[in-house]
Amino acid sequence: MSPLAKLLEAALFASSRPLTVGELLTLEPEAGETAVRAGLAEIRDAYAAQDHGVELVEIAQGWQFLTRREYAEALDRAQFALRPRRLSPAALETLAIIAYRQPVGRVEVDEIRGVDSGAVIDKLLERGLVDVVTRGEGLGRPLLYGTTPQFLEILGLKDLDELPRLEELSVALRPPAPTEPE
Amino acid sequence: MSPLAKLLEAALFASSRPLTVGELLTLEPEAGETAVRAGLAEIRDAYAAQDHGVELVEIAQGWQFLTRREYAEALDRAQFALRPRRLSPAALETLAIIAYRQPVGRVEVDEIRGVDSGAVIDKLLERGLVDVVTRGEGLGRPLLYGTTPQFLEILGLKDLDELPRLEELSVALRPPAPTEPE
Amino acid sequence: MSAPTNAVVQEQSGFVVELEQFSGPLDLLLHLITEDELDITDLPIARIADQFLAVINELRLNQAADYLEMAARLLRIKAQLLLPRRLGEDEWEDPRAELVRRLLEYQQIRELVDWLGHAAARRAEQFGRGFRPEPPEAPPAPLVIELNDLLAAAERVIALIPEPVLHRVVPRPLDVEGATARIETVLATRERCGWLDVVGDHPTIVDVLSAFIALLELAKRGVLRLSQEGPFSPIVIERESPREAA
Repeated sequence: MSPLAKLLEAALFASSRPLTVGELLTLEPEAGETAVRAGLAEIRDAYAAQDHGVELVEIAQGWQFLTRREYAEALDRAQFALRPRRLSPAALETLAIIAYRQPVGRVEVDEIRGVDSGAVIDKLLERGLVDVVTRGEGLGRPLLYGTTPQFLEILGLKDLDELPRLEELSVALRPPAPTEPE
Repeated sequence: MSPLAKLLEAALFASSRPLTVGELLTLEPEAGETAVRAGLAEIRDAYAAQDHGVELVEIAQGWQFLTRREYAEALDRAQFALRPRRLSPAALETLAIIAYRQPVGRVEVDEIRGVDSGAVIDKLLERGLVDVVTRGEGLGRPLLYGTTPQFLEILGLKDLDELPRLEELSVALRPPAPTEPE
Repeated sequence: MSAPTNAVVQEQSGFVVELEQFSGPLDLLLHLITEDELDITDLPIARIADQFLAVINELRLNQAADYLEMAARLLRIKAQLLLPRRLGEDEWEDPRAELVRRLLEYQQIRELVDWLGHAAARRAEQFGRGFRPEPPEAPPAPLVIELNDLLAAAERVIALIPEPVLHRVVPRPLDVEGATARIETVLATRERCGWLDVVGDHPTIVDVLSAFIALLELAKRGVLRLSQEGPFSPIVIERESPREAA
């Protein structure tokens, strides 16, 4: 592997979260973004070709080494690694709404779910899956929430564009804007 | 690499500590210790021969992947260069209130923001951006906060007078001059 | 996510609002609808309302405000549908419309939840690097604050401050009498009711205050009794002494 690729490999190996191209660039700023991208491709291909137990994956707007899927069960059984906690249905519901409506306020989430979502949102904040991104207009200027890179990370998504488009869903829904006032 | 070596590689990568041969054996008990040792040697040699940025090292009676020594410096440097931290909107709002209204108590900050600001103020204290400057009059002699020299330094300001005067600053953000009683 | 076998989750202080099957009243409704293969856009409200009430009684959800509110909504729609419609009334708006819209929207969310749950499960088949080297004694990451960001924050804060800075007395008296009459009307037909029943759908602050004072006054007079399950839980308004059948 090229010297730059080896340096990138070391950095990616040392990190327990995805690193963006921008972050990797700080390792050797004069290398330039193109070279970093080429280095990443070089590593990915080398690991694929040499048939390894880990692979380099593009995720959460960055890159990360992950173990290959086929070892999931064996690693799970051996418990050397920590499995992330599962999300409750309520948490997933709230995340789905925040992901699609961001930036969105708590009242809107409550309305769509039909239940109070304050406690769930607090938990998602605590886990770093959503964050306050701005404040809305109107009375009290409510806090508006959006998803974080960690959200992409736990779902294994490259970016938000990988979420299914609403038109692709089997439930057709008119865009939320032009409904009658409530 | 052999299937066993790939499984060992995945386990060593995902584990948060060095793994002993005995522990690795639990991944596939029927493989036998000799095969596990052979697998470990296979991984070590593969990483050495193909010229990687990481190496498999025998350490503390176990085995662990470590980045190569020659990258230590670059990685250390990147460690803090990786994520220049930014303040959350909530922290910025709180900081703005304290900057323009200092010395100011927590209750007052809460009132202006309409939410509990205790945790945010604690973080600002931790980061050295604000500090307790005095105690207020009245019940419980509340702690009053103000900004620190570090706050000025990060913003590149000589002193607080260099903070832009917002002509439209409304009464609540102006120094508590003789406003009319509510 | 896999089959709904999760243990009971206690989401709110004291209340078990999320049973293993349902994450809320909309979820329950949707469940009833799909179970009976009903057409969402042409809901048989009377039937659904009865089933909904039966289920929340059975699952003891009948103390959770969210479910109660939905039950009340269903009954109201049922009642509205029973009202005679005048002929030639083109502008008639189906009272079910809003509920149907919400159900469709919620159904869409459930579909996304399935997708997200599946994606999370797939991601969980892969493990990231477990070893985290102790960060060397490096200085903490540099903090970046742009003056513009600070000013933008200041502006947001300014906008938070309520409009009229000077206190002005608004010559709008509370309508305690009106509120009292309203409460009495509600309690004439029902043994107990909730806060929302006495303030109406879109109460102004004056409505809320009026109703509140009226409630306290009526409670003092011994006409009704107020109770609350716990802090911040819905206020229950009950007739003090059950009258002879009216």
